Amino acid sequence: MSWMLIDLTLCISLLILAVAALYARGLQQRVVFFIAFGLLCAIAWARLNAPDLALAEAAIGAGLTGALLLSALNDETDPQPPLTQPRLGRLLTTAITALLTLALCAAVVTLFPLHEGIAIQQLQQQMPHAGVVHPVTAVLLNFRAWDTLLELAVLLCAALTVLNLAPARPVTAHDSPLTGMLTRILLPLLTVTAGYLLWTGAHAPGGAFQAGAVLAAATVVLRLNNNPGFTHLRVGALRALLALGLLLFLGVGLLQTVLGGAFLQYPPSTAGFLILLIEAGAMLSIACMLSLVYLGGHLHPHWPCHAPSNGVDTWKRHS
Amino acid sequence: MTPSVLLPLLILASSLIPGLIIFTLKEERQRLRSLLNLSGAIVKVALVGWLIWGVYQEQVFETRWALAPGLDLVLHADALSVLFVSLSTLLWLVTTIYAIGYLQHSPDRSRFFGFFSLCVTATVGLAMAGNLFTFVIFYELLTLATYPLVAHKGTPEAIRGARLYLAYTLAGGVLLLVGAVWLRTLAGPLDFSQGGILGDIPGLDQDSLRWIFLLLIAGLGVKAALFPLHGWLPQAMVAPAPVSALLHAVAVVKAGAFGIVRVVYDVYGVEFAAELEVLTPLGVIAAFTILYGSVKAMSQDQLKKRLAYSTVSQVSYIALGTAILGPLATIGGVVHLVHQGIMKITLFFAAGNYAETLGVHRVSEMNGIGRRMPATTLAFSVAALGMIGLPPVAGFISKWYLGLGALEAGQGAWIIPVLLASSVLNAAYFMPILYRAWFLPPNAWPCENDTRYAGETLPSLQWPPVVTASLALLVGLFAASPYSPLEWAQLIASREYRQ
Amino acid sequence: METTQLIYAVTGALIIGLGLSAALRDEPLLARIIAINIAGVGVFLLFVAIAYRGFGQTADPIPHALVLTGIVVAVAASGLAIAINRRLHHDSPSGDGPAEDSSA
Amino acid sequence: MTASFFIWLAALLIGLGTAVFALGTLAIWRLPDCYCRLHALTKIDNLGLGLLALGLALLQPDWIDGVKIVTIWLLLLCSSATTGPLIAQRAIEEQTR
Amino acid sequence: MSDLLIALATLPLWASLGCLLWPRLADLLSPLVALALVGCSLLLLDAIAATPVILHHLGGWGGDLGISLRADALSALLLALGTVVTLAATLFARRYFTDDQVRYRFWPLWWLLNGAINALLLSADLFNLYVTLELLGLSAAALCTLGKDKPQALRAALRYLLLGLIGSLLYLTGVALVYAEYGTLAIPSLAQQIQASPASLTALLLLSSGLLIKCALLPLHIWLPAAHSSAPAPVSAVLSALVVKVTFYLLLRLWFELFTAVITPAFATLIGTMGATAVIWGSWRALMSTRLKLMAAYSTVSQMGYLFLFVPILLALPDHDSRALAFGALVLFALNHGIAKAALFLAIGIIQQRLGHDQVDRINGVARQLPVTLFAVALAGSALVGLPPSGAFLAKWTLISASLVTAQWWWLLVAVIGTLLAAAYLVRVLGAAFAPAEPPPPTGKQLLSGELPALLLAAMATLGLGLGAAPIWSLLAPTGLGNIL
Repeated sequence: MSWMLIDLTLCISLLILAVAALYARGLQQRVVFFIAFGLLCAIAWARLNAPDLALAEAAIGAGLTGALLLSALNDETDPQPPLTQPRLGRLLTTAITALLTLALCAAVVTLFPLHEGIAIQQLQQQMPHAGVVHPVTAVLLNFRAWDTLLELAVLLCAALTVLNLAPARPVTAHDSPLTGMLTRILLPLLTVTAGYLLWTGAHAPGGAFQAGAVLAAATVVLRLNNNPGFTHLRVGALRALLALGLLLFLGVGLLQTVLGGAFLQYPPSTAGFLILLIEAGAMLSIACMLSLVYLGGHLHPHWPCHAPSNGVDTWKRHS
Repeated sequence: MTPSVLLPLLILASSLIPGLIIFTLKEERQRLRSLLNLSGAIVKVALVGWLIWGVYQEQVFETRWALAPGLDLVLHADALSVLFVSLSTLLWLVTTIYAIGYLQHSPDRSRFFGFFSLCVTATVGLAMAGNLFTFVIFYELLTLATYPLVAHKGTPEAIRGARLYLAYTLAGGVLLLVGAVWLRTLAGPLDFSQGGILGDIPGLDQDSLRWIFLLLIAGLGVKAALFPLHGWLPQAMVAPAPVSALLHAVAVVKAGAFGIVRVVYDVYGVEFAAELEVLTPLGVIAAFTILYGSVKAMSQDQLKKRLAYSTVSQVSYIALGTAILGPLATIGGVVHLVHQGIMKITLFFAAGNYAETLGVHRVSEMNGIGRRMPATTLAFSVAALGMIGLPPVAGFISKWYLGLGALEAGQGAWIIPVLLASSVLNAAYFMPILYRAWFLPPNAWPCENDTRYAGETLPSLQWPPVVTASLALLVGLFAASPYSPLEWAQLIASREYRQ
Repeated sequence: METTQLIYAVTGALIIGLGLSAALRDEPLLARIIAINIAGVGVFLLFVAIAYRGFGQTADPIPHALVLTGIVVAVAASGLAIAINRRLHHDSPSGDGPAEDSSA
Repeated sequence: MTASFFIWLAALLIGLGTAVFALGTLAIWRLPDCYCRLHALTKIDNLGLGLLALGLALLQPDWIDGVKIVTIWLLLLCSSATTGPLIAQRAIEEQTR
Repeated sequence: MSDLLIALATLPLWASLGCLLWPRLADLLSPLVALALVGCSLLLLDAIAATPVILHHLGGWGGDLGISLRADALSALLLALGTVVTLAATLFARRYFTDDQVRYRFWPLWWLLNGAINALLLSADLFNLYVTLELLGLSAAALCTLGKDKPQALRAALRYLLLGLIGSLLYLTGVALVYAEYGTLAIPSLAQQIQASPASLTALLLLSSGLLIKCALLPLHIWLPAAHSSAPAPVSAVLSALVVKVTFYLLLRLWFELFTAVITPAFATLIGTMGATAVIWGSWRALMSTRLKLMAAYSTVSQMGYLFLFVPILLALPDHDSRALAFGALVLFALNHGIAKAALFLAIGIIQQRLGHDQVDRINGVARQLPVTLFAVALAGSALVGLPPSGAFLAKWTLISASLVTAQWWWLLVAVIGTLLAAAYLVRVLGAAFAPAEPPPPTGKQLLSGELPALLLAAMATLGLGLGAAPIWSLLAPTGLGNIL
């Protein structure tokens, strides 16, 4: 019975925060409410026995997206001028969405109690051959590896576009001794936790995405005292880093088909090792892509070619 | 691939391939272009000759190509199609010679002759279509191929005329399409067969058949320039002379008339159509168009506009012929298809000569043109007399048979007066031209082109009208000879009616 | 066990409704991105509520993997939208337009 | 006896922690301007969290989890130590402008 | 056999990585990869002729646990369309982007988009389709941002991205409901299990509305004209020809394979009416638009409307083989529109590059400067309007006969009006092109080899599909689509 109370408070506060994040007056308030909503949501995942998701939500959902939104606050965002829907249009859309939500709630209510799906039964039978102990990582990198591969492609697409759109904006410098101290403490801790998360992914909640997100958080911290972190590489190295995750995934997948067997089918003996290899590559690529998405591409104005020999990179000009 | 399957394709290819090659030719390659054109025309005439001989020997020529399950592209040569193919092939040869001379100095000739050959391919394909589906395909292709020809000059009126033409013909094409599809869903594959197919299919709902007949005739009527749908024809006279000669005398207008003949005889069957009482309204509209066309022609000062309205009225003779139940009227209608083509093309050639050499566009400027250009005006007069229906020239025969057919079908009461009235009206708008050309003293020509020609104008412009005029005379005199159009029409009529 | 799933699933559904209705409104880009992210979280809440198998037991891992993929895709899309918006406002109001950018 | 003693101690500490937190939120709500609220934000919340962390650490079955919870508290100390002055610095800049 | 599926799904991703790592090599690599893809899809087509459905379980996990790649007649035909159009657009893009830096930025995103299209056509898993849809939406929006005049292109890309995200979220909610109720995500096994229940109906509504947003059916089409007209020519060619059509392919899978028990005639008629309004309204706006690209974009909106016209007819057709005929006509119409629209956009790209603008009433005289391109526009236009030599004529013939057989004659009326309006805006362009030439424009240069892809595509749409359309029906006959055929 006590759990009911906690669940109700959690859900109601989630709803209140959602409404606040959507309808607060100023944009800044909305962003802050959104970050709070993200963190509360991480607690909700923890409550629903989804530790992986709690990690990911806290690191990516609330953390990185929140940082992204905060950094985007100072771009003046004019409302979409051309799309001012007439009153009737807006009324119609809200009516339709309300209708859809009602239908959704009615459908959801009729769903429970759920009966055991075929997919889960097959999963329990196949788990011993998965090469990793932790079921979520097994699903992510073995049973549904094709999803994760395409998801890396989505991330790559976003990162490439951010680089393509790089305006030559000067880097704003606002470092102070305090942030220096914070980075000196946090940086080693973040890298160690990232490595730990990558390693435990095989038998406990963790994995490439959460580790990548923690490394991206390291870049955010570095960005605080004006150091672009490891994204400031030569363009060639940056290209390699971006492509690493996807390249490894495709390479390992193709290797298996060459040796017989289906695409992305790991031989049981070396499955664990291969998954770890892919996860390591994926972690580096994800960290680089997520930090690029946060930083924006202005560090490489001449992407994808090398900076012209005469032009000095914008970063050096400012330090 | 036995010859019977290959021949129709060869006939089509003989104008398609030269056309496609001409498209790619540069503007200056004048000699190669004329060579290609002429060789294509001559090869086609030879092939059609072989076809005529074959069909006369009851040989079957048919190529079938399955486009989709249940929809086949069929090219089938029967008596009726051979008649129309031979007409258009012969006149295409003559018009090509004329066009080469006429367009010597104008730009974009490659584009012109390319579309010119495509248009003839479409006409020949339409003539040899074996079922309504193929007919609709080539009907629309004809529209596509003729639009650039009408808009060839690029002047604002040319483009407006072409746009009006396209609006009319595309609307007509869509009506024909809907009618054909509706008929296809009701009666299954519609391969043309002598004596019609709908007659012997039981349990067809009469009303929808009437609606379909209306749709089909409306679709075809646009190109056959029946009364309410003829608006585009006078406007399309902005096209250069060879275009208005071949297209509006032979290809486009006859396609519509030929379509009406096909639908009435080979789809519905003329007895079944009479049963449905759809023929009499068709006859009434045709008769009204005949009179309306002649009346409007009288008031036109522009020579080509007058000839255009005369075409509107003349083509309806064919529709009138099909609307009268009886072999004689059929013969009259079908043979008029050929005669009118030959006579009208002569008139347009003559009009083209006048415009090209002397810059004469209006009837009022034609005083004493007979003295200046005797050969062309002589040809013009022969054709004009033929149109009026005087005996030696071909026109008389078709009117004669139409009259006989009307009497035989017992509807002579209202058709004979129409025929007589139209002859009188024809005289009313042709005689003043002849009188003005031969008997009035010439005044200054609008723009006398340089007079260095040996004869009255370019040889390639002068001879075609004379040839076609003499052809009209020959056809008129030797109507009874074995291979004459009249003989051929009697063969067609005998097969269409079930004795 | 059903009641917990039910509570979270219905909350998820409500959050989706809230997020989508706000996303369709005509507001500055950041507000719409927040709305879309919130609607995304709503969908994930629905997924995880379906995966819940009672307090002690381990939940069904398949929806968890799907939600993980969804979170990463959501952040990629939001980042892209913000980058486009930043470039849009870097170009048009300032009007000077970066010299190095060459037109396609 | 010692087990129940630890449970009681943990319960006491957690009770105290939540009370301090409640006090802190009340302070943030009632205090007039930004600088006073900073005190509530940094000092009181850290205290509350410290008590809570200690209480929970006692409850953990094996000691390593207790150490992890305490390190969480230490990390939070660092971050609130930096955020407090930064917010103050920004507030001063805002007022002077 | 299943190696073909792997090759088709992963080759574009390899190409994208190759173009990312070695930009200078990209210009050579891309045409080769495009050619290889066309080869694979043709091989797949004749493999499908032998075995109706080819299945490949990824990672060896069969059935409901893992994801499987599946190719049947419908997806094989659309793959063929996709690879052919991509080959033409790739050859065109090599000459269209004159500035190296923009081209190097273009290639990786281009191959990601193509990879998304192939992955979506081959995937047989509901959630995997969500990920491919996202990749499709993001890479398409990313390519839009490369458009020439920046502010307009960026604003269009942004609106396209946002509406795409909303669509994907609706789709994902639908996936959640389906998973909750049936416990699996694999399409083949779902096809047997789904029956009519409130949750399935809501799932259908959500999935369909999400996809309809991405498919730009009438009330939800606001993003399409801006996006397709401001994107660079090869991108808008692929956007109009493939991206919108692939989303429609998904809708077909949903309506006619998964949710056959749930679909009601009322729902189908609603879709039909939305399609009908799209046909009329789209052609009307195309007639009114002043820019060639905007006209082509609105014509896409209207032509997609035609595809939705087929839905109520397909549902109402009584017997098996008339339904197979109508379904073949639907696929033929999609293929014909894809190829013809791509040819049109490529040709417009050339005209825009040559004249510096694409105002419809100021392109007179283009007939003399770019004869090949204008011929391609005329051919592609006649294929879009559905005039005889083209495949669309056969499709419209079957559509009209099917609407008569099912006594729903009003769809016939819409098709006729749509054809006439389409003919009107085609004539408007051709008429302007025939007018006498103004003095030759200063900008632009002759790029004959750039004109070839457009002309070949246009010829394929008219003659190729017009005369050679019979194999489509023979391919589709055995499987048709799910259990309705």
